[in-house]
Amino acid sequence: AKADEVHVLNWKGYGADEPWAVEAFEKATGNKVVNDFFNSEQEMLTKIRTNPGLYDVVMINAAFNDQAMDGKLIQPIDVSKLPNYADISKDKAGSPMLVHDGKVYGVPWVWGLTALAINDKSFDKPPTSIAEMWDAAHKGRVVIRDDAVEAVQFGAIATGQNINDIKDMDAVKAKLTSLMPQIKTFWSSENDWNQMVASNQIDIGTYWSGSADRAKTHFKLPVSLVVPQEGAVAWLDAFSIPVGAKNVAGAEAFINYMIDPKFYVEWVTKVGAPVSANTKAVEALPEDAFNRKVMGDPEVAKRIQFQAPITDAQREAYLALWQQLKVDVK
Amino acid sequence: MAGVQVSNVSRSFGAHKALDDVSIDFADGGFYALLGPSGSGKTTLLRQIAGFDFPDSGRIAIGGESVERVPVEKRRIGMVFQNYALFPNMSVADNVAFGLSVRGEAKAVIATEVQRALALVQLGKLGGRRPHQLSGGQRQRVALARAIVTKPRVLLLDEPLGALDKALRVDMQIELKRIQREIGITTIFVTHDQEEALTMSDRIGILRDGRLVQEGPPEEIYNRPKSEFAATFLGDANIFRGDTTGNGIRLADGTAIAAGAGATLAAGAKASCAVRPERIRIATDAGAPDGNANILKGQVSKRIFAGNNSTYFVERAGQTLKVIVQNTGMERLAEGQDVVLRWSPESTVLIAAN
Amino acid sequence: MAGVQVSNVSRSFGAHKALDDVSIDFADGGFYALLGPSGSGKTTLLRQIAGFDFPDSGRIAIGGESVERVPVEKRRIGMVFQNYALFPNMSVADNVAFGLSVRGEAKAVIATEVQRALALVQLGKLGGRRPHQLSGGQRQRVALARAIVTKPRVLLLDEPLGALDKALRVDMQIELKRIQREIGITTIFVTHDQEEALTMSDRIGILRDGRLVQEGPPEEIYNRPKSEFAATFLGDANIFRGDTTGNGIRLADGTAIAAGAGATLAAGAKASCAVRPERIRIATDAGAPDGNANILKGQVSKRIFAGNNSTYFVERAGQTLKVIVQNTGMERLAEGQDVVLRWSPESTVLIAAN
Amino acid sequence: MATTRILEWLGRLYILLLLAFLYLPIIIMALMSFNVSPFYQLPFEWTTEWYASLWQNDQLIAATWNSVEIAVITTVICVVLGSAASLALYRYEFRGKKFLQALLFPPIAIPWLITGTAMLIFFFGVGIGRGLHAILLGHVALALPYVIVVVSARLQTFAPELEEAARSLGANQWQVTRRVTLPWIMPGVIAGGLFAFAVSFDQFVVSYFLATPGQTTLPVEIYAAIRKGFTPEINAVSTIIIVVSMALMLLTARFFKFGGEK
Amino acid sequence: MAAATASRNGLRSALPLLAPAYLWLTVAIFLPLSAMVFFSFMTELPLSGKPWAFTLGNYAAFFSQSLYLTLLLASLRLGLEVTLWCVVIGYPAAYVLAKVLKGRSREAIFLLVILPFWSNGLVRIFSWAMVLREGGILDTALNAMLPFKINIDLMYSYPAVIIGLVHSYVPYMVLTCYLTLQAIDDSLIEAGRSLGASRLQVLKRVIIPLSMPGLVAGAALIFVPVVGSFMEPRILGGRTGTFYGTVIEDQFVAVFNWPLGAALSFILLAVVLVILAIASPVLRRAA
Ligand SMILES: Nc1ncnc2c1ncn2[C@@H]1O[C@H](COP(=O)(O)OP(=O)(O)OP(=O)(O)O)[C@@H](O)[C@H]1O
Ligand SMILES: Nc1ncnc2c1ncn2[C@@H]1O[C@H](COP(=O)(O)OP(=O)(O)OP(=O)(O)O)[C@@H](O)[C@H]1O
Ligand SMILES: NCCCCNCCCN
Ligand SMILES: [Mg+2]
Ligand SMILES: [Mg+2]
Repeated sequence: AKADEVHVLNWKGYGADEPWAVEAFEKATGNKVVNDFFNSEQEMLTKIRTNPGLYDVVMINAAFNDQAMDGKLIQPIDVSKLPNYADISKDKAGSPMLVHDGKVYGVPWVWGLTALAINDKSFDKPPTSIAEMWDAAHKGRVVIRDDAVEAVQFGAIATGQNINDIKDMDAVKAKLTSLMPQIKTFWSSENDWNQMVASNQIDIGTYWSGSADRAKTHFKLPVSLVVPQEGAVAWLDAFSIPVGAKNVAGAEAFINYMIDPKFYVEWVTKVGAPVSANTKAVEALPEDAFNRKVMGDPEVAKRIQFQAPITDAQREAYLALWQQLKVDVK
Repeated sequence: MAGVQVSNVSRSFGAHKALDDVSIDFADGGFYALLGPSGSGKTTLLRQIAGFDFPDSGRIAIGGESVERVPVEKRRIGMVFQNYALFPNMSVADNVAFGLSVRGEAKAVIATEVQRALALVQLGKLGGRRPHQLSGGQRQRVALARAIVTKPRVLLLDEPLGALDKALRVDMQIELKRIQREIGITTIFVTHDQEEALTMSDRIGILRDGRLVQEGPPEEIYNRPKSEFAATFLGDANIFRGDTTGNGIRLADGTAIAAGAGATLAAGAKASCAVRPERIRIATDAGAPDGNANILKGQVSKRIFAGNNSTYFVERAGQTLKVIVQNTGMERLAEGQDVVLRWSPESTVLIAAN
Repeated sequence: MAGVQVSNVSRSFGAHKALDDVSIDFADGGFYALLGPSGSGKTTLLRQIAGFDFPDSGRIAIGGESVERVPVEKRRIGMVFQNYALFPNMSVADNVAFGLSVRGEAKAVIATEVQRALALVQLGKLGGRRPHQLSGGQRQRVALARAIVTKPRVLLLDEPLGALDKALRVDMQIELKRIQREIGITTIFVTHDQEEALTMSDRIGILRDGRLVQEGPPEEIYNRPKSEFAATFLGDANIFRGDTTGNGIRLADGTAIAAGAGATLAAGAKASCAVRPERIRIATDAGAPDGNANILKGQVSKRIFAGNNSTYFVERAGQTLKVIVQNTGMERLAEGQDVVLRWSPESTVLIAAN
Repeated sequence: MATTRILEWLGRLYILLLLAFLYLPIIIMALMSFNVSPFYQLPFEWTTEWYASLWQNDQLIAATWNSVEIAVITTVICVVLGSAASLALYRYEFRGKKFLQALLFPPIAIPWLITGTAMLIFFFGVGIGRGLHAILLGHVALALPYVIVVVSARLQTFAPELEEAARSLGANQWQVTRRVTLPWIMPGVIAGGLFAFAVSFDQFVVSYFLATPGQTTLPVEIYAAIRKGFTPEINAVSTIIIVVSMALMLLTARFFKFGGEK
Repeated sequence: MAAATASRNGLRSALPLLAPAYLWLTVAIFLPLSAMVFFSFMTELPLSGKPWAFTLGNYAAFFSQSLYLTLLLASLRLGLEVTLWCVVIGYPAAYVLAKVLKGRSREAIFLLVILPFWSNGLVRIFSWAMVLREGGILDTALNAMLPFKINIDLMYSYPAVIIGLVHSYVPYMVLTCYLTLQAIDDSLIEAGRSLGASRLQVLKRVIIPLSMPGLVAGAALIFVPVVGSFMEPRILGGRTGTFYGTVIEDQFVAVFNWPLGAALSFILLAVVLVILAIASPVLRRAA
């Protein structure tokens, strides 16, 4: 990466690559943004491992920050260079997932849910229970993301367990096994989801809160997010700077820009987004905005469970389970 | 068994008339040779009879029945292709067995028949080889065996012996004739080898530019050619050109040539006389007078030895005449020697100018 | 110009000896015919001389110099390949021009020379065509023109006239001889056509299984074959086998055959006599007694008409003899007729048994 | 005769059906590049916006040019190296020739997934690294055997006497090659070149493992788009490519007969 | 026949012509494959920074979990089915092109058939969704033609994977078969029929055996990549889209377990080579 280029690794269509945002940032700082994308957290880690020195900024789900740090893939961030860092809500900024030995390895950006989203055309009134996914009426019109960790944690919620301390894996497996015949396909990108809704091929499925917002706001699709009574998985997305980054100053500027309220408000209103970790940014939203009204609702807050880091052994066990489930479909 | 009637058949490729109103009656069980320069339509004619290609007009009948709607495989023909067309994926024996096997003959019958056919063409031991392991001559014999083993009604042979050396060729000629006679197959045979055509066939047809020029038994065609082309294409001939008289022609220098055979023509018309070189007697003196004989004087310019005979080239009035003399062991004439040529009017064929 | 000396050349393919200790001296400016059955090594020998392939042992010299280390393109040969080997991507004229052009001749020179060579082979108008637009005979003539236009020292011809019909073939033979004489090219010529070999060449060599069987001028080879193979491979021969007497052999049935030529052999040894069919006189009666002549009685079983002559097959003591009679227009003998055969001892060649 | 006609007619019909099958998704692809909805939503609403935004999409355009460049270079290198190797295998006899010929098959016969991952491991390990140079290295290796096989097949139909004839006429090895052999094997060389181009240009698997961000090819970009978020700009660029290929192919068809003349 | 246009041991002359191509193949194919074999016996990648050792564990993993074998068999079946469909669809097309159609249109149609080759495979696969899904082209077209209502939703199913793969690979089959079919001399067909064989018998006994090299080459060119395919199943297969190839891809791209990925790849390679070796006598017999 050249000195005046900022190489960013993130999900596609997830804020950092919005053309208007990139343009504004470039104009303001003189840095050129080069985007690259991943398709799963696992792929993200592989990309940093196999491209040392290439990226300046990488968006890492806080639950994976540990793993990246253990692999010596990311470096501590000098938060004094980020004026907006002060406005990050304290509980998020101080999350033990992101701060190690007093050093900040990740700057909280947004948080959201892996909950359910529905095709409005298929429901007279929105369902309230996760059990809707198992309803025979939706057979062949249900989707779930092709990701072992997310799938298993979803199974944990469906069986009333703690997603970060699953005691009864057999129950999860049984629950997911019985879901498989309902499934149309495993989605892997927002685009998949949106395309299937657009052509009215699905009724319901797991979805990310920000993505559902984008589907509605930006793409005008009949999509609504449902936070089921059984709860939902929550995650905190944060920015980190990889070891060997060539443009640390640019990276800092970019991260600061990403947590700026001005960017956030524009992002939410134009495109749709999850909830910002910057309290000022959230406050800048209208009173009745989804990200304030619903996501800020204490009732909802009680129901959601934030993802915590998982061990290698857990990850392997989840992957094995998930692969087995997919193979057993045949 | 069945004869083949070709009636008024024409076939064009683009503007080129490959066959032009050809009619030939191939008699049942006959052996028929087709001759003609390269490109004269011989292969094209065989292909019409076989059913690979169809006439633009005209009619072909086999065994008295029109075959217009009969597909190739129902015509019961056997064919030897100019390029052999052996199946490269099959052994020699399987090639020969093919026709019997598609017909559903019993394995044992096929084996016996194939072995017999291979023995016939002197390839009894090569049944296991692949075509590409054979010499050109061997391939040709496999093609022959393959065509005859099914005992077809009609055998179409497109230069089937061209790649064989003399000895083998003669052997094959004898076998071919024997089989053909035994089973009585109607055989149509294309060849460039004149001796082969003359010695083997019952009748000969000469094609030129898609038209049938002359047709008849070998000796008749050889002895009574109807055109200069026929006279010189099949065998060799000395051609004299002049104006017809009552019984022959008169050359430009006034010499009269008496003819004993051929066309009857009005006196004064342009005409030619053809004389075969072997019909002319060459001598150093005039010999006993003979009122009838044509006599010309000339000078030997060259003698060419050709094994069983020699050809003398004799110069006369700006024309080179050829005379064939059998090499019986007599003393030969020297180059430069003055000679007298003499032949009978019966050896002279009168041909209308073309 | 240069002669070619082949000395003790051998060449094997695997276990198969394609050439076995062959020595031939091709005289400077001579015209040499190579004969032999298919697979006897003719093409292999030409390839050694051209330098496409190399002898396992022995030596080849052109113009007195060993060519072991001389690559093909420096040997100054011209070759006509059995399958023509015309460059398909070039026009006829460009094919002929190729040799001159790689040598870097001027454009104008090339154009003139090419036109002259094409005229020679009667293809003056076809210079612009592609090889695939030509008939087989035309292609062969292009190959010939291409080989001679560079005026090579040695001309190697592998059946160069095989695809031509008789008339064209004779024309080409004459042209070829003329050019060869004019420029004095040493020419080595492979052919299956016996008449062609006999009429065109100064000397003939006969190969069999990679060995040189006999070698000499055409008439000598024809008239004095040294083996039954040579006698029957080149031309036709009646072979009698028996024990040698002072001046001939005695057959198993006691008949004596007097020979006037050939090997001198110890009395009592096994030997053969060869008699050419055209040397035998056939008659219905014994005729005037002749103390010298060999006389046999027999019966005509068949007559085959072959254009300028006919062959009579005569049965005698279990043997079929062939007699060639020129078709001079005399009356013919009927099948079944008793006949007397008579030929001179000079027409009889004594051959050691092999 | 009638049967022949009927068969010919049926044959045409069959080819027509096959073409319909082959072109159905391509036509959809082209149509969707003019449809407003990015989700292939109907009813169809005409737009050229995707072409316009393609024009702005530097990354996609860069990847497209990378693909074209790599495919062209791959083709040139493969044609040169492959033709030379084919000639050597055709002309000369030596020990081990069979083995060398057999070695051509693994690259064709081994799934690209395996070759690609193996290249990734090896290039990474020895420091060749990844990026366009690695992609080129890989593409040439993948396409080379195709070229050698196709050119060799063409050489099988070449009569060795032609080279001999040329040499007997005084041409040296280079003159023989340039004036006689190359013209003859040209259809094979062109066919091999087309193969090489296709193998490289549509090569997704190997490129996928060897590409780095910023140094990618069109198929890799497209895969990323399909997996991570699709826009009809992809349809637009694909449509442009197929139209250009079609034009190039028809042009090629004018100059030679694929599979050789008969 | 190999022409000896030069002296008999040709290695010295051949070397300069051969060396560049084979060096290239060595660097880009043979060494990487060897490296992969090597990696497949390691516990960790050396470059991961973690300590590594030799192990058979990666191969053991294949045999200890039925999952991998199941997927391998599924992939082989997929390869076989796709290859068969390509033969069934492609061979007749090649035959018609080579032997039935005459004249100038032939070359053009042939080019049209293989043209999709030069368009992007991924996009074509992606476009199939439009055809195959419920309410897609196929569904709409069939419902428009049929008097009763049917539901055609092939998307995200095994048949969708087959259709997409056949569509991608059938031009290979047409190409290789066309090249061999076109080389069959028409006179062989005529010879067969003159010997009393019907069109069908000639096809079975002469044409198919003679075009076997093309068929086998086409089959290999299709079977091999399909067995390792991961992109098409992912896009078109939906929940049934898990195959051996997708698992290998995961090891390399997502899970970052290259040694296991290498071992799995190498097992696939071994299986494919065994299958090709079994098929090669067929090829040789037909050649
Ligand atoms: N399919 C075709 N298309 C165009 N012209 C053709 C075709 N088949 C034959 N011809 C032409 O028709 C004429 C007759 O060809 P044919 O093959 O019958 O000759 P032939 O007498 O067998 O000659 P040869 O002795 O050389 O075999 C030739 O001029 C040839 O060029
Ligand atoms: N490259 C080769 N490999 C193996 N055997 C060969 C090779 N070239 C020639 N032979 C064999 O050597 C022998 C002589 O072959 P050659 O081609 O010289 O015969 P020929 O006398 O020219 O025959 P023809 O009259 O059929 O042309 C044959 O038995 C042939 O099979
Ligand atoms: N295409 C944008 C997707 C953003 C998803 N973020 C969710 C993180 C879940 N771990
Ligand atoms: Mg012909
Ligand atoms: Mg030869």
